[in-house]
Amino acid sequence: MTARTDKIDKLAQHTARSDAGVSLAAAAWRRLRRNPVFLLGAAIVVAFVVLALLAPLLAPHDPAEPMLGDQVVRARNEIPPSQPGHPLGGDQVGRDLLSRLLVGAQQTLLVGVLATLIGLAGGLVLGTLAGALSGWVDTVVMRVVDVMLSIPGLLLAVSIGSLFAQPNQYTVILAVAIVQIPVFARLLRGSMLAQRHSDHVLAARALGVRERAIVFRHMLPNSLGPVIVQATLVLAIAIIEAAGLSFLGLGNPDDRLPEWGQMLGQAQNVIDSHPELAFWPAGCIVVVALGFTLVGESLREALDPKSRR
Amino acid sequence: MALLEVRDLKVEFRRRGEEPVRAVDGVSFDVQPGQTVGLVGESGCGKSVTALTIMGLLPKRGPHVSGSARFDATELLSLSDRQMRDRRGRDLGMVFQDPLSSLNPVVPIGLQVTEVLERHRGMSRRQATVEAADLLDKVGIPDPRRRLDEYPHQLSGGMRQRALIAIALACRPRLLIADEPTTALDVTIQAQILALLANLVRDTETALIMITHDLGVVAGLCDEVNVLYAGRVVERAKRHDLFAIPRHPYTHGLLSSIPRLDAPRGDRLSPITGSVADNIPWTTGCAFAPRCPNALDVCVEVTPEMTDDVGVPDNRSLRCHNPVERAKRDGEALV
Amino acid sequence: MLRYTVRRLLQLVLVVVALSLLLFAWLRSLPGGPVSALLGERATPALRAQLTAELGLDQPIFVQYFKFLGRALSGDFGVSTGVQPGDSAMEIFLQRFPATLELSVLAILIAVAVGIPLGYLAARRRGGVLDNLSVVGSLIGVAVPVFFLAFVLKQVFAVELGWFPTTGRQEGGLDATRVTGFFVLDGLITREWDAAWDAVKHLILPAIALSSIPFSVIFRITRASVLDVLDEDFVRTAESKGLTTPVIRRRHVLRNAMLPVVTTIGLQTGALLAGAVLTEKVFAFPGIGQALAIGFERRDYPVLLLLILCAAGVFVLVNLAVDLSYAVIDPRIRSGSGGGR
Amino acid sequence: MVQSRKVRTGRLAAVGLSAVLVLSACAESQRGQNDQGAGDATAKAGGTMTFATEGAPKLFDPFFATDGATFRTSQQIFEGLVEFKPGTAEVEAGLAEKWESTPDGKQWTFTLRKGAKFHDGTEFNADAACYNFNRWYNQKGAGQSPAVTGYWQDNFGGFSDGAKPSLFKSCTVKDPQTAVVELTSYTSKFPDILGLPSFAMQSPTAMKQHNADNVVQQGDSFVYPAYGQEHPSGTGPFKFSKYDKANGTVELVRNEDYWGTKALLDKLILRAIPDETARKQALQSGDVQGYDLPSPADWDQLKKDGHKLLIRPAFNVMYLGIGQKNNAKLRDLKVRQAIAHAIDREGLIKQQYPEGAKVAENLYPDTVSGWTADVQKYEYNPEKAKTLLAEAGASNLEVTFYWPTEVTRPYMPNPRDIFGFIRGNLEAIGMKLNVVSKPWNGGYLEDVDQAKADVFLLGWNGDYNTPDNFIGNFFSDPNNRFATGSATWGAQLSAEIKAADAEPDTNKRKAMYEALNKKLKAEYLPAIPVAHSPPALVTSAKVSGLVPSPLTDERFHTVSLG
Repeated sequence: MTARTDKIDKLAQHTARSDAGVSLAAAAWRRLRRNPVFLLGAAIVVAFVVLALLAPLLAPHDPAEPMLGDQVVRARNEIPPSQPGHPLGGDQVGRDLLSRLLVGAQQTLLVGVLATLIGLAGGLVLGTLAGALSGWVDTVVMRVVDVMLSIPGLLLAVSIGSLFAQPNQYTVILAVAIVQIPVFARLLRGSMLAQRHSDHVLAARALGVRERAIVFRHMLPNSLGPVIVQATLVLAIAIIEAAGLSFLGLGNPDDRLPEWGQMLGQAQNVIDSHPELAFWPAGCIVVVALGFTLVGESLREALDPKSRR
Repeated sequence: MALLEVRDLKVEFRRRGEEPVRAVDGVSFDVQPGQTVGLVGESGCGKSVTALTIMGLLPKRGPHVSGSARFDATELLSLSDRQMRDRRGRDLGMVFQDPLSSLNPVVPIGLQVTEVLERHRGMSRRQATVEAADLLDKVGIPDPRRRLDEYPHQLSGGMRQRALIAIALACRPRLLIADEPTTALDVTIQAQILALLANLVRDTETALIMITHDLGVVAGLCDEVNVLYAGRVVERAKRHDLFAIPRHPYTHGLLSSIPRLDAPRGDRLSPITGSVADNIPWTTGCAFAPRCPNALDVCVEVTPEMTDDVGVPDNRSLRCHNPVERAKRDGEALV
Repeated sequence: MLRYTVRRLLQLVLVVVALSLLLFAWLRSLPGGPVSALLGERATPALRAQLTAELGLDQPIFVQYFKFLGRALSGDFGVSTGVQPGDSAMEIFLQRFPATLELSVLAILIAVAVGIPLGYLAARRRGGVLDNLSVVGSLIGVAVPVFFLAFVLKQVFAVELGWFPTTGRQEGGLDATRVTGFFVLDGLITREWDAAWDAVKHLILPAIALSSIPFSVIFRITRASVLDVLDEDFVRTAESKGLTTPVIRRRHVLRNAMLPVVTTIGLQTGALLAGAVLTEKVFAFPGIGQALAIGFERRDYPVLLLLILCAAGVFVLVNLAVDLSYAVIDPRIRSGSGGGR
Repeated sequence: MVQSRKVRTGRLAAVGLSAVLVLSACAESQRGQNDQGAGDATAKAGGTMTFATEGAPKLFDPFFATDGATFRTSQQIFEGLVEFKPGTAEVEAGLAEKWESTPDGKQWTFTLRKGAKFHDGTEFNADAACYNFNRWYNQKGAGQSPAVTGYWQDNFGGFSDGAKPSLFKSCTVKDPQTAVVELTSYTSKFPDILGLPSFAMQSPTAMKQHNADNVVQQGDSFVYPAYGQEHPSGTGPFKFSKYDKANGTVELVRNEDYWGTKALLDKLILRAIPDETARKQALQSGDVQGYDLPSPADWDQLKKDGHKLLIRPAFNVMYLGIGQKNNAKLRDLKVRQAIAHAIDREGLIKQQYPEGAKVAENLYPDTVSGWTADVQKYEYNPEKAKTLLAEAGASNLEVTFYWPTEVTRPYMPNPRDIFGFIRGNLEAIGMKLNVVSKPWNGGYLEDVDQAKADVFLLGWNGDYNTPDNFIGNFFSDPNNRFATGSATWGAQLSAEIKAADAEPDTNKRKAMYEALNKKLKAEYLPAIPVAHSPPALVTSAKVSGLVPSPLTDERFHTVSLG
């Protein structure tokens, strides 16, 4: 096991230990309500999600329609400026920038959520397998996981992303998601092992509860704490890494439904003549990623018994 | 005059948005040079906080301290951080409950002893090492020279506690505070450690404050005993008197909840009912009232004051409206 | 300890072999690759067929893999078709590895030099202004896409202000002597100070961009772990000895707080390669990262395969080094009681 | 300079787009000339120039190369028997002072330049010349791979082993200054092809010494001998000094005993900066004094910043290919014509192409013989397109549309946006597109070459100035990416192209090509020519004497740092 994997395990047991029962969650919630960092993060996240969901209604124009195309002259580097009806002007092919940002929010959320869910699902399956029926299953699964963890995250994502014959939105999501599977898997396994030896599980076993029941009714639920924390953080990571892929030209080539990372990636060759084309999406990414990170971090701290100073 | 005079010591913890908690609520007691004084009570009764306050080891932010703790005529509570540092380890030593976590895992035992010698007795590392060796020897650690280079995890629990004691006594402090020094240890080891402490304080004429919830420990080595409840001293007496004739119902309860081999068959244990959680604040009456077998109406209306127990030879003081009848335990043997 | 090390090295071999098979199979199953790279627009179906046969790309995958393994064992990982057409993948790796190493080391140094002290201070003044500011700052550091940060840095300090060069490792005109392949080092040992300094100047901006994430992480770990240690019993013991703050800080707090930090530093060093792909692209810095970026774009499979394998290898090795260094600072592991997890 | 250009263009604005563009294109090259003049006048010799290129050279032996980076370097080191006139695609004397051929165009006598020396001291003479020809002709093994000797096989065909017919027959030394080359048949390409970088003269001694022909196929690619790696030896104005791979820089130094006007620069450093934006910033911050292929989007700004933008005459074509294989509807001329009418080429060029770009009416630029304005022009007319579709009974036409990602080509500055524009046009006439986008090297070329695409974006950069270099490349083999073979007229088209190429008489040939171009537009229409886009290079203000070449064949010996 590498130090990295070990770290994940520690985190797992750590939070799993603390995560016993409702009273604790309630306590955590009380601490959160008073935590400005959390509140800021939550505010950002909520705003972002609402915006994303309402995007189709809010967007003044069709984000795919180059309605300002006639104002684009690449030869003279002319790109539609801000104008009535188009507060942010147009992009490098004359599509309404504001609309693209709004719809972009939706796509970005989609990328983030899907990637996280896929990673989570994969991780849950592997982790539960390993954590529940230890023994050789555990060994095999964990070897696989270790192999995957032995490549730096983004690098793995990029490798995977570049390996699809025809990149599209979903290959990007998949690339980002796969990277997260081993992380979730280890996390879950770790905290389930911690559970395995915890009193309530031993008690349940002593009472002769069936193994499956123990796993699904006792171990799994109590192991979810760290996983949930991780998920919030992964949302941010996913969004950022998707941007990285686009920057390397491995993003979704179809830009009719924009995604912030993609917009940023495409703006790179006009960045110094028309920085706004890059700064808008970049700014959005930073804020949203920050939002999720703030929430995740403060969640983790709240669930951490040590933090009750 | 007393080596340490604690008067009306109050410690209150305030956390943002929460009810302030009063851990110590007007504790007063004296410690004479060379005397061994016990602070007894259930966990949460404020005994440890009292100790930390005297040592000046309470966290910087949070607690509010009032009252006074005079050590050899200097007011500890008003000393600056630097002045306090100079006293700690030199005049005041402390031994903590959990020997493992109280020793730095990544620093060799030797250094953990010598550093205090270097600090307060201006010794060179070499001198200090020699000194450290026979300190360890004194506290009964075999083959001290080798131990100096070992790390805490390589020592047994008892050894660790001995090492801690060696550290605390390294500069021959005049007052040693032992906070539950034996609770983390096996029974057999406990006895050894207590014996060790007893001898050491006797030989070096160090005053000792023994903090414990275990009356057995008290019986072992304290000259005077303060029984704390909910942050206040409820009874103070010489050891023998306390065990012979416990007056406060709480003390009585504590005593009678100790299992006794010589108890007549069928005689049941009479534990104190309820828990600290049932307290009522001192301000409205007697905090112990809800759990008290002798409770009267007055107990929940008037706060009992600390008064000398009248009409008895021994000078003991008591905080109770309706003490246990002296008759009750007459004739029973001592522990 | 030794047995543990050996076990881990074996594990490394396993990882690399498994990975090589995985990558190889996947890469070969893809369209394009060498043939397109070599022929470009001139390709016609006939030419394609001919070249595919010549390169033996029409043989069954496992045959190809064993051929590859055979060559690989003799250090031949094939020839680049996109990054530096004609050079052997190994050559490219050897050439560029020093560049990335220089860059990563500087980046980590920056991250550590800023992260640890700041983390310690923040912990000491928990909840203070400095604490909150630096915490949020560090979180932003994670939230900003590395390549964007790199871009802004370059635009401001290289293009607008002209304080640093925008691209590359060294001015071509210097014709510096090459000894080790580490330009800074070379400059120093050959006493070509200008060359060394020039190389350093080329490193600074990329290194800063690259260090943004490691810094944030190291800072946060340091802070957290110092906070943990601060309310350990033995710190209280130290206080009860009346030790002076510097001693307590150095001997008792930091020594213990550093344990998790060391791990993190290791992890981050390993992970830098990912960031390097983005940073080196922005600064056209001829290192592993750039090679990877170009390799991905031009589907240079031999180079990709080797570089990703090496990346994984380095990453695992770094982690091993970290675990071992643990033993040095943590006696509990040294004396074997802790073993290696 | 820049100023006067603007005035000129401004004045001519009325004359209509194409005219302006033609003239301003000339204006560009004139400016090139003037600069050169200026350069000579204030011939400030000396100094080092660093020029940023897209990629590092594959090797330094141009015969084994097909990549621009290699040619960029080799063209400074080597010279061919014939050369291209700076700033044009016309041939002029190179190492051969003059040449003549027998009427049947099968035997060519080259009179060679006296006093030219290779960098290794070897005399250049007829022996050397023929040694080169025979070297090319006698490649073996890996040397015969299309990936290694692509240009030879495209232009001369097979090798001495006779496996495939070869255009080359023999080279004989008449006297030290006279070499006679015999061909197996006439081709319009000859002797122009001798101006190709690949066919530059290299030093026999050096090649023997470092066994230049020892190419080995290894793994997925080829390993080249020491000669091509470290010891290139030509007759050119610059000598190879060193290649610092770790830093991606090639260093060339002035050839002091060059037979012609010596280079002004002491040193020329070619530095590989793959990222386009990075190249620009390197120039802006003075790290380099010039770079190749600035993105059209930056041209304006670069000029504003006071840099010299040298626009090359467009010598390429970007087209929309229409595959004949998979989609029966597309074999109907009406449908193809509908597509042609649907595309707003003017609009596209205005929006996405650099200044100087022209709407393409033929499949090659007007500087190439046989070009004619008198072809069927398909003006932008969605309505007409719709009716044509209707007539063809293909109103709801559905096609797979391929476009490449992860690439930019001189004729296709920004594939995504160009594709986006054309998609808009086609969808506007009610076509349904199944869009397939693949990475250029990651499947796009492969699929397109196997005629998997119904409609696709592609183009061609001219190597030399004959029609055959363009349409010959596209269609002479009926089994091509347009799959013209599957069309009724495919065989005929190929035949006509071969015939035109084989016609020795210049005027007849020109006529044949004009006819061919008309038919390609009116009857065959296997591809819709879209644009000729001028690529550019840019240098800092103090650089003078660099002449932009339509073949991206710039020579740096006339360059000086003013």
